[in-house]
Amino acid sequence: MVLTIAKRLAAGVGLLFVVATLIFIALHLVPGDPARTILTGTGAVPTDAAVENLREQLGLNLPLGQQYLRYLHELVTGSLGTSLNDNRPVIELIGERLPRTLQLIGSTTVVSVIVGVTIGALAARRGGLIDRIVMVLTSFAVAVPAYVAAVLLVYFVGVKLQWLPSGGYVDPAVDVGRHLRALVLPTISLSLGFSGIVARMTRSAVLNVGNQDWVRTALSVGLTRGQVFRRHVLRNSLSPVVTVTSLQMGGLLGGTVIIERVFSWPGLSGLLIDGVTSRNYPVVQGIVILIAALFILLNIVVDIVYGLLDPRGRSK
Amino acid sequence: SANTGEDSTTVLTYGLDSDVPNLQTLKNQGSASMILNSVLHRGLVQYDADGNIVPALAAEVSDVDKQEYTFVLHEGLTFHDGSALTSEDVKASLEAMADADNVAKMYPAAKNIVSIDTPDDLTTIVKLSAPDAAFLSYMADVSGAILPSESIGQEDPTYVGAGPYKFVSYENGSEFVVEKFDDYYEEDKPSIDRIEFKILSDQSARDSALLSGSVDAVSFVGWNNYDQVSANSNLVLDETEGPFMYLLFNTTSDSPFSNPLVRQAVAYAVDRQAVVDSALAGRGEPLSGMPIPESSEYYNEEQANYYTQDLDKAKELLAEAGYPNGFTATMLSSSQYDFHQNTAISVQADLKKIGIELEMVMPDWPTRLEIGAAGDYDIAVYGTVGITNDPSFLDQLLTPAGSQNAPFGYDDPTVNDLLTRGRAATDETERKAIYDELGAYVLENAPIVGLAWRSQAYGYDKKVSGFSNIPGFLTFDSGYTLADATIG
Amino acid sequence: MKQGLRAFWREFRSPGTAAAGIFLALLILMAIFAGLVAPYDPVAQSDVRLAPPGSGHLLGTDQFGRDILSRLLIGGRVDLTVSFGASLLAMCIGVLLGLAGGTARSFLGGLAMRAVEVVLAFPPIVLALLVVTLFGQGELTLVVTMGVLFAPAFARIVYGEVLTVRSLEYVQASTAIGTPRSRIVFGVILPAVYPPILVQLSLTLASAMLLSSGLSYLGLGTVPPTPSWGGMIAEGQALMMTSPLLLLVSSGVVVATILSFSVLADALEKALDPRRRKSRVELTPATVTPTFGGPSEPDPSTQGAA
Amino acid sequence: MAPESDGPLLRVAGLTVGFGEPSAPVVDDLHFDVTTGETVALVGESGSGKTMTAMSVLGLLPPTATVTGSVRLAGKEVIGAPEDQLRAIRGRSAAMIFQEPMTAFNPVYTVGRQIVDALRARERISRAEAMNRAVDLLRRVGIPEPERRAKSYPHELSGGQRQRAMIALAISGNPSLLIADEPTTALDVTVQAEILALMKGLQRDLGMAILLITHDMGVVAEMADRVVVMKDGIGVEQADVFELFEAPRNDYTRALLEAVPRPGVGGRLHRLSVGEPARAEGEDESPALEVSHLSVRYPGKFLSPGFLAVNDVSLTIPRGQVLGLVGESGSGKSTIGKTIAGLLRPESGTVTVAGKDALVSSESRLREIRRNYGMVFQDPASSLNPRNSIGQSIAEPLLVHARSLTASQRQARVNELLEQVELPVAWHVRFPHELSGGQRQRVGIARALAANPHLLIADEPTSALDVSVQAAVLELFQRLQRDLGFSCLFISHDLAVVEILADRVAVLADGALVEEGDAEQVLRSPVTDYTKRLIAAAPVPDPRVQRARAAARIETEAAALTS
Ligand SMILES: Nc1ncnc2c1ncn2[C@@H]1O[C@H](COP(=O)(O)OP(=O)(O)OP(=O)(O)O)[C@@H](O)[C@H]1O
Ligand SMILES: Nc1ncnc2c1ncn2[C@@H]1O[C@H](COP(=O)(O)OP(=O)(O)OP(=O)(O)O)[C@@H](O)[C@H]1O
Ligand SMILES: [Mg+2]
Ligand SMILES: [Mg+2]
Repeated sequence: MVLTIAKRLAAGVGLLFVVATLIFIALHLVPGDPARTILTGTGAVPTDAAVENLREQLGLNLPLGQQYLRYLHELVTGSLGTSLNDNRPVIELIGERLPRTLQLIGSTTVVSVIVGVTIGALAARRGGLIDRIVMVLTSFAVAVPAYVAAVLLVYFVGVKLQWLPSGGYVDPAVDVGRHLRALVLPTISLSLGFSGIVARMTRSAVLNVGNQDWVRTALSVGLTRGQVFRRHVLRNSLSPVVTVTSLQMGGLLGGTVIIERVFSWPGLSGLLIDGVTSRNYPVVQGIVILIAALFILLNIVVDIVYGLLDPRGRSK
Repeated sequence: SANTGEDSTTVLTYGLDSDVPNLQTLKNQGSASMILNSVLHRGLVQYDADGNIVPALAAEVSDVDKQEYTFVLHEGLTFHDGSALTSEDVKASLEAMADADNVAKMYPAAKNIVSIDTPDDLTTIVKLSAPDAAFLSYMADVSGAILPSESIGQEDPTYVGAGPYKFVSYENGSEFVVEKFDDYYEEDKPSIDRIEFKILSDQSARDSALLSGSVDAVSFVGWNNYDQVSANSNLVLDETEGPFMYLLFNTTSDSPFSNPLVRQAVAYAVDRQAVVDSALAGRGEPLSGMPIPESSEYYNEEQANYYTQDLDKAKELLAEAGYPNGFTATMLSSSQYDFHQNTAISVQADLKKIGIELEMVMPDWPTRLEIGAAGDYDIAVYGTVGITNDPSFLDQLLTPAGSQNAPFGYDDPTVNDLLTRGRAATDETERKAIYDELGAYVLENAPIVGLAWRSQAYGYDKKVSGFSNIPGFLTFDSGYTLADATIG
Repeated sequence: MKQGLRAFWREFRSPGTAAAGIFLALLILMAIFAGLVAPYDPVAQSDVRLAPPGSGHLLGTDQFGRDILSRLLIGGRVDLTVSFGASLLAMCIGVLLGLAGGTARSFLGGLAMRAVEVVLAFPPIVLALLVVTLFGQGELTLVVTMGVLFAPAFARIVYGEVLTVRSLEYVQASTAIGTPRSRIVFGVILPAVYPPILVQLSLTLASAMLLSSGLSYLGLGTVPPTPSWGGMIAEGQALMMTSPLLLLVSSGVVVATILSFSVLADALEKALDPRRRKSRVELTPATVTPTFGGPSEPDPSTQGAA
Repeated sequence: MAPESDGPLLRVAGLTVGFGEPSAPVVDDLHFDVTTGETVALVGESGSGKTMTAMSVLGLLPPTATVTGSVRLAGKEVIGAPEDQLRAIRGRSAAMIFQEPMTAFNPVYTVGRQIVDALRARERISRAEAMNRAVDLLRRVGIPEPERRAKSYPHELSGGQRQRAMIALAISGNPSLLIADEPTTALDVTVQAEILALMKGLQRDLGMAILLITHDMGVVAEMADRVVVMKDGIGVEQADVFELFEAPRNDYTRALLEAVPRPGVGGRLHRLSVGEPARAEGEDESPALEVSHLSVRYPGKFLSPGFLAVNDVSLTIPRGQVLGLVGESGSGKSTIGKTIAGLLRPESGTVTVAGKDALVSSESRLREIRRNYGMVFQDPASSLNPRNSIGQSIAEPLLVHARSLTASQRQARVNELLEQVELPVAWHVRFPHELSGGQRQRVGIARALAANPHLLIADEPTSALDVSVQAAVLELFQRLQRDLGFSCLFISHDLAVVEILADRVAVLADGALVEEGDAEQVLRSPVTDYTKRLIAAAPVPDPRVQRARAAARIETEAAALTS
């Protein structure tokens, strides 16, 4: 086990190198010149000379190989380079944003898993009308764009009812209460699709294990159907649920941009997308490597969880 | 919301339309940076609420033939950090603007500076290579700010200036806070103690924040929310038409649009009202001629309404140009901004009617910029705003100096000559005549085709007074009026 | 399999499944014959902007004065093809990788799963940009991009399930028979992981429909003004507060499509599992025809007729 | 838990169970009683409805089943009873030992945990206390090292160990009625004897009634007070055990008793004189199977060395011969079988099948080798693909090794095999879950024989079969052996069966070979104590003899304890 994890971590380091190289190549293949984008911004008119000048300043006119080596060096030393448009160390930018994103992911995951597993399990167990309602609701949840849900929430809960702040991030160090209140709507918006997915997966998995012989055994010793359901059926259905949960969590690392925008939540995704749209190579590279690293860790954890969930699957 | 705390400090919360991660006062970094610069900094001159140029840090401004400008500073000026603001700082700031490598927004004006003399701590004498009637209008822009000489050239922003507010804190992506600068040169100003700029880059989030009262004012209410804001009895919608949308052509010889007749045909073919209605949600006006705002002294009614949609005429012109059956061309726009994309779609439908089939290229913004700079298009949609209300801004649209803003490969000696002469002319009527001539030539030659004026509106709470939208091109300089704003 | 299909048809007796099937069939027919059915040219603009439903425009018009119904009909053609294409492609790639990850010799399997991690780590937007750059705009590019983007999810799901299934005794039984590995993988292990794959397929379909509008932001996929559902949703979003109709109609179609597909996938899933075929099994007691009490006379050793 | 009314503890009256619409019921108008403290044996042909009858008592029939009639447990009607009432019955008033222990345990929990759960569902006791009780129960059912096994997952136990864990689970609630569905099929005779003694002990101490389903007439003879005989869902005879064995009234019962093989006596079945088995020309004379110095270790949890299940075992099966592998439950028999089939990697040792190394990793070489053998798994339920019809399962080897066959030829072969194992040909479309335990086992046999293997590895292939079907299957084996000359590693705990079939016998204990030799010699005049005990424990199908032997056994054990 320990050996497996060590192997995976070692592989992870190699993988990071691959990801780093690929993202470097990708960014440099994609058109769009960071210097021009920085200078033009939303409407300035830089001369070509100025663009050239900035390129030189940013080291963008060095041969690609040299840029790559410099990049690798920054990577190994852990600094991840400096942002092209504000000269701040990328690691610092990420350090600022990551906790907020993680928090959003955390609250969303907790809510989605609880809600998703509950309604998915309910649908599978009860069947009939409840099942149909859940199917419809989850179809909505996964098919309605997050943006629409978010804007509607802001409008009705934030603007009309004024129950909760319509956006903005409040540092928990400043005011925990307001911080938590600000967390509610973004969490709900992100949880819609997420919990829909979890619900669907749970429903299917439960239906799939629900008719095994051991269910009968568990019933025969006097457990209630509820107990059998919770302790046995549900537990045996968890593996695909864990998988989709991990995938969603990973996806949220760089995928909350819309929600961050709508709720003015300064997280990692916004930084990533701004980085992409301004071709801020170091920022994008830094974030992608970070996401890769987190994904790799997450997958290792999930693979361990698979083993815990089902002893038969443990690698031989 | 504006709270008068126990210690009776007044706070204005302001919804800013985007983050400015690296505020560089000299540069054009978009409208959000202009708002921030306008509270942190001051130049020698500035705009007032009506768009007039008024002295600012300079107590007196005088000129000799629009070629030699003398500025005399108020006495005892200091920067936020307490250091004295002297003519040396003025000199350093102007020199920085004149340095091409800095890509200063003021460069088009500052590049003509030949000498800067500072006979004493208060006086600065600027000599230009040629008379420039527009010089002060450039200097009045927020990026004409006077900066502490030691901060110039530094990579990280210090935010130290001589404006009405000084920097308190900035959190990337979230919030930018300033507070009243006690030693601001204007007595009793500003009135509001503290401004908290919330970064709300999503249009609907910003509108919601205004509507729900979680901010007191916002830059740029969404077009679709004008009605809601004006219907709200607590809110003011302060609107002006500033930026405009237009078409650029590739005028190099391998594009059919190198022929002025074809360009004219386009100018006759487009339905400008349709652009306003479909791309700007009706919030704007057709731009049927020269892009000179009505508030400008150089506005020429006839030239402003030069083109009307006339498909027959357009077809005739095309035939005359040798394309009786039309042709196929590429249209460059960007899907990153709705109104760019929708303008293109609207134009595409119009041109189809005269036989020009446009193949759409709508990448994201940086790609759009790169394609534009490389001239890999036949016709492109663009939007911009005049850097000043003075028509000299047209060089950004009509000469290669304009790069992005100008038609690819367009370098017309007649236009260049008229622009130089217009800039140099010191006599108002003479200038007007030159710009009229330019207008007539440009409309006929059609290197660019105007489409629509875009409405920009600030929205704010009724209890905020003194803050207002400076009309026309100067709308983005409106932050100047925050120094006059009161709340309560 | 044949029995599975027959059972699948049997599922159609349930009204929900039948309705879903009919809806999807209609949708496909409409998409094929959209050109004939559509009342207007889907890109023709007019001055009747944002018209409410009725009078000439059954579902109203958008801000260009284009007929929404016609755009929906024609747009469905592209959207359905693209999202189904992308989802199926993703499923094929992902399932293969996941099976490889779970069953191939450790090195190859590891390689497959590590490849999955690389793709997962890549932000969709960068990948999409890259693909546009390399292959240009267009539907095929979009299908390929989304196929690659969605494949890892399938791979991880399949992998997670295979870990369990591969050690089941009936899989070992097949091994002992000498059934070729490929046959075990595709004929024994794969069917056992159908249920989560089918669920994931319907979820992916939803994501594909939404993402295609998100990616049009990069100029990827259907180029406006050509209609697509995703594009219409994006357009509708901008107008949602003032004229919600466009958004309602376009999202409505997507929701209905996803729902129908989910219902069908569910029916298929049920049909493919012999244990679930006859009834909704799961934790429900056996059918009882109560004849309480029975004969009450003391029992001699009476048996039923011998 | 005394019955509330004066009636019998269990009264089954007019019970009818059916599946699907028109088909004949699988239990047809069945009547019988079980009174407190009594043991009733339910015997009958495989597939005659014994398990379904048992399931009805607990209200656990498959949801596709329809039931009518009445089952009264302690005076309360079970059929149609509401769920919470059923729950109150289950585990307490009546508990059940399920026929197939592999699929009866939740694979993701340790067996200890599952027993703990059952205990805690009925009593409010702490987890730790429940675990102590669970370990105690496992010890009582004779599982060695119960502390360790409690922490094992079901798949980490041998077939017999799982079955005993199942028994522990069932008796954990001290039920008034214990329904034991083939409780000792996977147990060697010594352990079986212990289990039977345990059940009797419980019966004595708690007044427990037992409904015993078994096909082992020896067990019936030892345990039952009364016997109910079923055939095709119908109760054909019901009688006192002595009466039944002495004077069976029903034709079927008579046939059943006649078919019982008796160790050393030989039942109706006897060794066919095989003669020289047919042998293909030109093949070299290497033995069909050669295992030398085989050791197999199951990996342990983190850093622990694991469990050495097979220790330096060497076996040889000459062509055309049958080697009977017998030995205590958990001694490593199945492990050897699986290792030969290439499903487990040995720690050391070699396996050669027909002269070819069977532990190669090349897939094509492996397939070549596997063409030569078939395998019957110990647990039929889990070794059949639930998604395949049994026809498909049986056809699988044909698809692999007889690719030239057309679909209809394949179907014909499947039909032939179904007939040979006495299953209706029309059932090839059925799925495993629609069969009885013995029927599933026969599907496993049919599959193993499908491609005419030269070597058969049969792991308890007849454990779930009633004697008549078992006889048919054994005959089939012998016929095939004569016709095809195939060799067989026959793993079984049923010494009578081994004696019929095996040329040689190997005895395994704790993973090591303790004795090997000619079948006659090993079974008639065993050398080691272990083998002697094994043989002594084999039950005989005669109530009087068997009871006397059981009593003697208890005495010697008591004596051993006191000394
Ligand atoms: N789910 C089902 N659907 C249809 N038929 C079934 C189902 N379960 C069992 N049967 C059939 O019911 C009959 C009785 O099965 P049961 O399991 O009671 O037999 P049994 O007497 O216990 O046999 P064995 O000794 O082989 O275990 C069998 O013929 C079997 O094929
Ligand atoms: N996967 C496993 N992990 C750890 N131990 C195991 C595993 N499988 C079997 N064992 C142990 O190995 C030993 C031998 O098991 P095996 O199944 O070979 O026994 P067996 O002789 O077939 O017994 P039975 O007659 O009860 O089936 C048992 O003690 C069992 O607990
Ligand atoms: Mg049975
Ligand atoms: Mg075994």
